Amino acid sequence: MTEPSGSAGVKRRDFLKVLGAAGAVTTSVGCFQEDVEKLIPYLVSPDDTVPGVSTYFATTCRECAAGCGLIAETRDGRAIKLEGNPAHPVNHGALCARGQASLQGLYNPDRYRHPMARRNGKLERITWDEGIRTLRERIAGLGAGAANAVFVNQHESGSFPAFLDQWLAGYGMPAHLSYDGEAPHAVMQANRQTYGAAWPALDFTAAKLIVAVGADFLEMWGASVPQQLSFADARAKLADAPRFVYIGPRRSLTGLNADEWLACKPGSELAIVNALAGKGDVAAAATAGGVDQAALQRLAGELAATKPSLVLSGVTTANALDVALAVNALNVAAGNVGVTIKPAEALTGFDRVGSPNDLRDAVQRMASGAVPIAMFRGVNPVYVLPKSLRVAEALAKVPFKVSFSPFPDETSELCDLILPDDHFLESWGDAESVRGTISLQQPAMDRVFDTRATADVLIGVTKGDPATANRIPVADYRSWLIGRFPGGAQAFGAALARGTAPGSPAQNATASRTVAAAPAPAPAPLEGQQGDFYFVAYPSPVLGDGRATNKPWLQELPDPVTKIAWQSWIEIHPTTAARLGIENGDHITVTTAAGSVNAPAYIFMGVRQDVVAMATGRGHTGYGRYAQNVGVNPLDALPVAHDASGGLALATVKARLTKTADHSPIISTEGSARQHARGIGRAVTVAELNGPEEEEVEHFAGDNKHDFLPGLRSPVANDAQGVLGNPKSKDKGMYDPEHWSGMAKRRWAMAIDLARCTGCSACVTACYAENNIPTVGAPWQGRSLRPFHSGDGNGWDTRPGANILKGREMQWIRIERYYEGGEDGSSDFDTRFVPMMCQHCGNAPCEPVCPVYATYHSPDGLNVQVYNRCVGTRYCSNGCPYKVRYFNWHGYGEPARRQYAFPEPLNWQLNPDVTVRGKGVMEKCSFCVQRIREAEHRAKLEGRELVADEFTTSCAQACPSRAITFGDAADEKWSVARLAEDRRAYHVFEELNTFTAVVYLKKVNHPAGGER
Amino acid sequence: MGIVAAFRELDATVDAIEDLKRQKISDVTVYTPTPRHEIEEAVSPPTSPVRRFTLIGGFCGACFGYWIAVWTSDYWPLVVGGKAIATWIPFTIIGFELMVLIGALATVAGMFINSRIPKITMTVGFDPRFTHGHYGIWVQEAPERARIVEETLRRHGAEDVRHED
Amino acid sequence: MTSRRKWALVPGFVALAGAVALLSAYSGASSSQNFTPEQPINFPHPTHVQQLGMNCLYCHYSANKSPDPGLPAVGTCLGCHNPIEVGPNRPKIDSIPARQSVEIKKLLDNYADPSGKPKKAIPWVRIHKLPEYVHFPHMRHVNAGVACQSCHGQVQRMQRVYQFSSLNMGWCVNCHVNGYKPADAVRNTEGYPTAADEALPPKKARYDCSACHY
Amino acid sequence: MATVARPRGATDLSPRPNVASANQQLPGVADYEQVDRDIGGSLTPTAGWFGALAVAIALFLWGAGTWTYQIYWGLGNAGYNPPVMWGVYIISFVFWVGIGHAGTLISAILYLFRAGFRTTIYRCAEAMTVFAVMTAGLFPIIHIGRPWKFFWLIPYPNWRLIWPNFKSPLVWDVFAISTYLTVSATFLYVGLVPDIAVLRDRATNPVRKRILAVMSLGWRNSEKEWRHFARMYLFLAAFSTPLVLSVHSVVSFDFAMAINPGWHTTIFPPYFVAGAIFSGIGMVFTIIIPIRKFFRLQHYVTINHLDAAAKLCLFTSLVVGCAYLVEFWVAWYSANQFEQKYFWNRVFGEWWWAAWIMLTCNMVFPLSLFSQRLRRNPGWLFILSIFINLGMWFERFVIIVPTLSHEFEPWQWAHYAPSWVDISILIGSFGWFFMWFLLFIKQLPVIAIAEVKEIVPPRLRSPHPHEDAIDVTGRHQAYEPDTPGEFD
Repeated sequence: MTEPSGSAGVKRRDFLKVLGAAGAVTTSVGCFQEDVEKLIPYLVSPDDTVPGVSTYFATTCRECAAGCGLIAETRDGRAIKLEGNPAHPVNHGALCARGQASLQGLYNPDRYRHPMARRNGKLERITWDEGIRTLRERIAGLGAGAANAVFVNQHESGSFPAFLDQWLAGYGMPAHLSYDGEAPHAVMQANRQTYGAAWPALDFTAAKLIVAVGADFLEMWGASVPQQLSFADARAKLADAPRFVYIGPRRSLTGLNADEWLACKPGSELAIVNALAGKGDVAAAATAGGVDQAALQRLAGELAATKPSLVLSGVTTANALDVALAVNALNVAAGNVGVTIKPAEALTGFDRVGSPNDLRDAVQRMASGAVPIAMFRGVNPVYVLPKSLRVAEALAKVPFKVSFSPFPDETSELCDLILPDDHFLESWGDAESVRGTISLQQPAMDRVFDTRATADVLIGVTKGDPATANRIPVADYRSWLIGRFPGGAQAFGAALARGTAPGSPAQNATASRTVAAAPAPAPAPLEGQQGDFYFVAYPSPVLGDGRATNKPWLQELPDPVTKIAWQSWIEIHPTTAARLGIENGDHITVTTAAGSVNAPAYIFMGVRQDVVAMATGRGHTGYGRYAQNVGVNPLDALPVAHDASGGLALATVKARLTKTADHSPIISTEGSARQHARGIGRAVTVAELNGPEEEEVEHFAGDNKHDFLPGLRSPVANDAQGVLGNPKSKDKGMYDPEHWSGMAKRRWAMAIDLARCTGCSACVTACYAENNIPTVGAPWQGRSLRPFHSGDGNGWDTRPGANILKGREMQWIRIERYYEGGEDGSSDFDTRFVPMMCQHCGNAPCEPVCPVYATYHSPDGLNVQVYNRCVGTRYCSNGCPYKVRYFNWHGYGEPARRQYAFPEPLNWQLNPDVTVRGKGVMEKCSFCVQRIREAEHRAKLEGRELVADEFTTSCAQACPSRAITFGDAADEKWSVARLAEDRRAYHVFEELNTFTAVVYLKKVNHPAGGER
Repeated sequence: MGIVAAFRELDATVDAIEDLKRQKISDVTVYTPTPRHEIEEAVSPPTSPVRRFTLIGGFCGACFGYWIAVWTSDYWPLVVGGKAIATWIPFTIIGFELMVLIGALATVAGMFINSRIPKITMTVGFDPRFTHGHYGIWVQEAPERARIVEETLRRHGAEDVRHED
Repeated sequence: MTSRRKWALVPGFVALAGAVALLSAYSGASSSQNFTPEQPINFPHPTHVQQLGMNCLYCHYSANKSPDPGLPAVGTCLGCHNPIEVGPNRPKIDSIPARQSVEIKKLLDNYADPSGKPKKAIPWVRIHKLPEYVHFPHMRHVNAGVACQSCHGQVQRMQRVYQFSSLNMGWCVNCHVNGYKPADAVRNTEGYPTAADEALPPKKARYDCSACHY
Repeated sequence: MATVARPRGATDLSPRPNVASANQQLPGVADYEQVDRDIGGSLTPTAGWFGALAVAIALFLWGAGTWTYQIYWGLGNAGYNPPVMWGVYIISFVFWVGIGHAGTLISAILYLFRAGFRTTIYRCAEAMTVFAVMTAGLFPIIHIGRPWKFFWLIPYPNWRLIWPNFKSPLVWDVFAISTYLTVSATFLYVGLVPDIAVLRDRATNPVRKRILAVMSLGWRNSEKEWRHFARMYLFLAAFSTPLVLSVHSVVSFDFAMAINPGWHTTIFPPYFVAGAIFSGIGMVFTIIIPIRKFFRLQHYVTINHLDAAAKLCLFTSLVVGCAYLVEFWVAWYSANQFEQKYFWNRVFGEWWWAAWIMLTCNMVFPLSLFSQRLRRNPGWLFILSIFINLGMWFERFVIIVPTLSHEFEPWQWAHYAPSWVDISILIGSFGWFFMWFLLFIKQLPVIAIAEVKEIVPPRLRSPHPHEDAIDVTGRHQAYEPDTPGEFD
């Protein structure tokens, strides 16, 4: 804030300097605040913002290379919520968990707060002028050595790479290395060869059969959000939906969404693909892959018979490129190109990305001492490259290292000069997510700390020296952008409102990498290595390659597959575990030729018996309080092995398993993974769906008198609270539909389509962001373990996730993941993902038991929780059959307590419309009542009624598969009213007569050989 | 003036009481370390009116219980669990408990009021022995008849007789 | 007969206890009513509102479109109290001559630089404060025709602003349930309601908990 | 004890068992004066008593300190493991309320039943009741998240214009418990008044005499006082009887009104009341047996009395055991898989050991009372009573924890383990209880003097031919004596 912003455009993002004026979000449940509070007005009242009313800025997400469009909601100068930009061609309004959580990157308490330089071994604060001068002098002093300089930038599309290369070229430095550890390099190279585009758009809706060979397209494989949107739309076609077969050693989240899983050995994919393509011997492939020959045969036939299909490759073995090429050939042969695979509308986020092999090459040049200066921006080689590469030692050989990283990660801690970059919500930029569309990135707010955009720093470097002063003839990067923007300032200003504009960002034609990477060392062949297990590392669906690990929302978000948070684990098959006498949580050591890792075992049906799998992302030794010393990093056990495309081979090594003595309980939100025939997550097969409706009679476990009936059957639903269960009760007050307030005319309800839900858990994080839900897993948030202890954590339970171990996570909406079948450990099991939140029952068991009316049924059908009335008897939670009520066991919202969940400045993100709950009160999903009331206010001010589907809840807004629909079920104009009558609709535990307001639509399964 | 007599034996006390009665001496207070039916028979007092206190107290309590529950529920109607706003059956518990509470307190109050306790003075017409092992009789009588009374008490074997003015 | 008199005490004590209980319950013990803090600048509302006839919304500019009424920016003050033109003087108002004013001097000395640009924000002491778990949308009330004075009192007459209403929940709810008479709005703004105004029905509001608490 | 002259025959006299006769009931007691001497004499403090009191107070202070700690840092420091949102505190609440049921039962119900054996033990039991309910009343407050807002459960006029929810079992609790506490405390006090008068007139220390004079409200044993007193006592008993039954029924509603498997059953009220009385009698044994020994009161609380009480204990144990079995039958017969799963889990699941502790302590061990020898063996009764207390605590554990940890939603099945905070506060509650009780037994007569005098033969001028005939004037043959042990 001290930094006066260069452009008038940013002025309006000034903070109200004190929270008081903004309806301060402080914990206050229960008491008047008598202490005098200061009200600080603006200095100059901003032109277009109104205090207490949100302002929205369209910008672009830079968490991953996909470059989704964002709408940043700011209140009184603070960004408080990110939502997808509905007008954006990539994500069409949806947003994944990582996108939501980028706010916690912006407000991360561990961010560098100012530039720093290493003086006699210690990093000390310096001014920006000093920093820029130091950098300039260093570069000037390079001389010929400049040709060996290394600049590693986190891969991003848009103008910045070109700008950077131009800048580097100006100093005779080679073009920068654009690194993205999450990008599937083999696939992209194959795509370039086959389709001429790194990432063609994938149209799942057009396909009739989807075969994914290790391609986790709902997770880290490419751009998950658009792929998920398309996949969900395809599956929502129900009977005509494509059947989905997953082939791979581990059943990832994507795999769990598949109708069939062919669990093949790592390295055998090529044979299998050839077999499917009819080019190879099925029997041989089946034996090589260890899969059922009949199944493979059937699939080959199905693939040949079904057109169009969609075959995707995402294997991470050493021969990944060959597999990808084979798959592409298969697609070409099947005529899928242009139908399900559309090179014409390619996603350009991955264009010009460098590979891990290039980075390895750079590191080895550093190790050889040839590199005089290394600069890192957003890339953390010390962490993201295998330990066996000894990156830290290589860096030590570099005389001068500069980090532009905004966070104190493992690499920047070794650097000599820290010039912290702005967060993307504080700075200008652009991206090209789809060919022919520029999506703009603008500051949503003023800077949180004394940071500066790297581009502006680089400009500052040139400006400082008269020789180079007019090399970049603009004041700052923004003007540089505008200068190159098609249409100039006029168009630029206009485009900012939409966030996108036609055209392509500036490309630097000339600059290309002058230093060619040495070819990757050939990895040892997988077979013939010693060890009885294949060791498969995979990028975590939530934490990616580890760049997201410092955000508490994501640490707390249970892994969609294993439901584990704040912990690393090693997946092992039940049969194997039984054989080796391993229980959940027993520590096992995985030893490979390259090294070893030790972590608790998690018994998981979704891996082959001869496979152990591990997720990347945890095991940081730095990177701030939330990431440090949480879990372990599987890369520690990986050799430096690359596929032919230069991608890091994650499934290329065999391992030995040793059980160790120690045991640490699995920190999981999972109680029982089986639903014990209680009809929580239900499914129908296509056959049943095509069958006549009257057959559709379900009997409930525990009660065989109730038949299944769709719709909201609450006495307080269809007639909108008219009856109160007692027609004779005299004074209905506001519950009377005729009441002037008209509240009782509405019945807020939600429909959740399990055929769409992929279990990605974006809704969970969206809920955290909207409702000020505290994260409780940080090491300092644990409970007391013994009577006497000091404040420094001694005597407290300081294990990460200790509270979650006690079942105290606060997820208002959680994704339950139930397995059907596979008890025998076979690979043939079905997974049901059930988003579970407060069901807002018409006859809520939680309400009558509350002694103080802290929870009751509002006339418009909400099960309201009044925090400030709650005394915390927790009786309501006992009554709730769905167990969706969460209690504030500690002062998570009280800054004075060590369990405080929002250390400055994380608390700047808190939503002013939602009370921060204090210790000792119950909380739960409110159907985003603040959004309901806000919409009602808006409608009232505009003198109109609410329009159907005018607004929605945070979870529904974020959902990348559009599985959640919210609205007024009493008014058939809202789409939820229609969905509630769907033939797939059911209520969970309907036999308890709770008359819930949440309707689930059954999942649709496409079993093998099911008629289409 | 008053005469206080202390007896060691129960039957003696009973005889004395009945003798005094026969002599139409009305203002007699009898002390006994523990309730004895013989003495109650001898004195043959009217039934205690405490029961009325109980009845009225209990009735008021029950009414108040129901009233507060119903009135507050209707005062700010909030629906919980789809139940009616004023639900009689659970409110019966409130009515019952308050009936017992107020009824019991009224009963105790009745006892206090009727037996005139708390007593402020302990000096007149009382002897600590009465709470120990002795029975006692306290007669308030005009001085001229006092002698007869004393003589009667002594005849029935009063251990000692004390005069009070 | 001393005992008789003492008997009378017992119901006396009971009555006393009851009275105390009721008083404490109704006193709204935690209300900060009549809170009259010393402000950094003793801003004379009467001068601005009564003499100059300024509208509340001129300074509290977002009261009719936001939950937050808004505070005048320092720039707004300096718009009239321009150090270049009038300096530490009170600007000349029709008849009243310009003269020195201590408070304006404070403003110029502490919160503006000589050029008349805002230097530093004025740390006003907050008077009307609802707990954070109560959501009070100003715009709904203002647009419903509730006069500012109904809740904030006759600020235009206050030399020093104080908390006029108790801001207790009961105080809110009474108005929501019984309704707000348009005629009162006229009266509160020092007008005289016509028979037509009196005839208008009171405006009621939701008294559902989730209308304010969430 | 040195100060107490060991009275004649202060040993465990064992007269012929089960003989109903007035003068046989307390063979060791000659006359009214001896009653005052023996019982009054037992009030002198002793070193042992001071020691015990010190321990009790220490425990209480430890518990209180832990509670303040918990209030500051939050309930998270207790062992709660959602969805197990109720734990040790509610278990202990129900446990203590249960203890609190014996007193009023003995003093009121047995009074109406004219059960003679109550006379010498009821004062002790009543005091126990009051202090147990005082203890129980603390636990809901300790349990809730914002104890400082506890008064919101009480309907009082307030400027928020809001009231408690009278449909909530917790509000019923507030009414039931507070009523029960008030009534039983009143019951205890008015019963004490004549005895305090006795102490007052025996007291030598002027200060003590003054205090007792105030407490005795100027009671002077006049026949009129006794008449109203008797009537009041009758009505209080008549009120307390349904109250006792209602209170634990209401407590059981806390569970029966919820829909959770294992809770939602109509058997709970009778089952809980029986359990409460059972546990209460157990606690009476735990308390009265040491007292009669250390206070040398064996000739007041005789073997006959213990025998009779033991029979009551056996009976309630049988009722409770029956209830346990019926629960399982209902679960099986309901064909409701939630119920069945739960009850299977109760005995064979994670908490099997708790369930079996409950079953053995409450169902099996008490069966020993069928043997008259054990019934008349104070040592055994004491040991058994300890088992009963343990078993009844675990009964509440078994009702609460397994249900919450294992109900409808499999995804939310969880475990539970108390933390040091729970345990400290539980221990502290025992300290609190015994602190009050110890203070009581050395300040006020632990055996009802006046009522004991009723069953001591009066002094007669002309000894009557039939020693045991009550009616010495021989004029009221119609009168039926309430002879003790007549229900034995």
